[in-house]
Amino acid sequence: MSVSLQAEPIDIAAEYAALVGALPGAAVATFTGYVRDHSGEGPVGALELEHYPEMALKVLQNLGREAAERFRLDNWRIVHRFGLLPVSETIVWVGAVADHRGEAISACEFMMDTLKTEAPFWKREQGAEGARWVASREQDGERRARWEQSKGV
Amino acid sequence: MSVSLQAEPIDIAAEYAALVGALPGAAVATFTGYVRDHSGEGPVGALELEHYPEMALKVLQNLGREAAERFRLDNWRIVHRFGLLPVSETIVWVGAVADHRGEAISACEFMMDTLKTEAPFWKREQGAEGARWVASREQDGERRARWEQSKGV
Amino acid sequence: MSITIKLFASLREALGEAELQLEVGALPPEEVVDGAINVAAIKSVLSARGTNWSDAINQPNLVHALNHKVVYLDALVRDGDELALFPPMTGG
Amino acid sequence: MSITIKLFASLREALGEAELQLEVGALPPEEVVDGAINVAAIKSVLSARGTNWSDAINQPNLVHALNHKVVYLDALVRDGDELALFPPMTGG
Repeated sequence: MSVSLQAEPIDIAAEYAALVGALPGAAVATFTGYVRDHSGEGPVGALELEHYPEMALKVLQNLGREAAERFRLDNWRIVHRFGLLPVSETIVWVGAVADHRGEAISACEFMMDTLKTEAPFWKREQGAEGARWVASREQDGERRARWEQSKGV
Repeated sequence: MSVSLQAEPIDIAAEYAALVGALPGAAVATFTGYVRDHSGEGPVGALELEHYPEMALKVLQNLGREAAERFRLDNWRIVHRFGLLPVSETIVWVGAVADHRGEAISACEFMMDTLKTEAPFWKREQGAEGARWVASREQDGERRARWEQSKGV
Repeated sequence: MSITIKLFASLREALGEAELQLEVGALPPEEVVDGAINVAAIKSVLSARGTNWSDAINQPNLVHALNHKVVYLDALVRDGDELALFPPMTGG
Repeated sequence: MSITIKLFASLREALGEAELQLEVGALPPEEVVDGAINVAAIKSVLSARGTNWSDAINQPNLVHALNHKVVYLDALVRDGDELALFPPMTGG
């Protein structure tokens, strides 16, 4: 039930082991986001991730708590990186432990959809013709809005 | 893009590393199911998992291929155990790699919902008063049916 | 016509057999269409083995898989096929 | 009244500043309610710094966060508060 904001790569095996712990829940879902070598704007060499540290920590802690309550989680974890991230590096990792699979999987999706639109991070892509700020996607707002409509799993 | 039916515990860190490979996709979702120490029928000491090997392999291979097509996956993996599984042991692991998070997460959920109702495995719980076959849950059939109605992510 | 019958889980346990070869040469000719008989006819043959078989084979939610694929009562079974009978799956 | 202003991403880049202390003692008294002024009034003060500020601060999708929480233009800001301005988030 914790958040990490870090410059270092995410050690997914260690994060998974810590999430599940000694007494695993019945259902564990995880999601990892990586830096792609392309975007809608063209090829990408690396991402720079700027963030607002104090606010990011609060937003993600509240998000984890909300997910835990909504999906009755036994445990959750959110790890988000900042700084310069070359292609194929990890950006974000979320994990959720619940009694049933529907709750664990939905919690991961809810955490990712909310994080994308509410956590203060900004991506800048290093492309062939210099760096460009990534524009927010309308689709991300729509995915987030679905969670307002349905409170169920 | 493969299936494993095995008696041995699932090495989740190794499975994850093999799934993602040298060139990761942008989005990776995983799900792990573990043996719980209780069920609706009472305390559980262990599970025995019986399976129909030839059919299980075919059903799960077709399921992975269907998920890959439906959710445009770059990679997928399904691992299911059989035999005697003590409490807190892994039962099943699925992983999906896609360009976007919605597809990766939905693919995991689709694989799990379908596997539960269509792959020939049968659970027997060892409880305080002997062993009992686990009854199929109506809810699992309903979760599976949702995928027939919506073809989207 | 020889068919491999496989039984799993509670069905296997109730009948005390996991696999048997069913010879169905003795079926009335009207049951045989183009050298095949349907799943319902095979279930009738199995049910005739006794009350425990009849009870187990005719339970309402029984699943039939022909050569590793789920089928219904009207599916046609041919010489050499494998027909599996089992309760609803509970994996995952 | 002293307020910490933080700027992020394209806004920070366009204005060449990441953080500043804004003294708003010179505001007309009708803007001040119970020792607080709203976010819209602070944006007016910042816009008066020049065309580049006016353009950046009044872009349509700007997000305002008061003490680490997203707020709208009518939110009340008090002495010592931290107001951050930034474009829509693109993390994850």
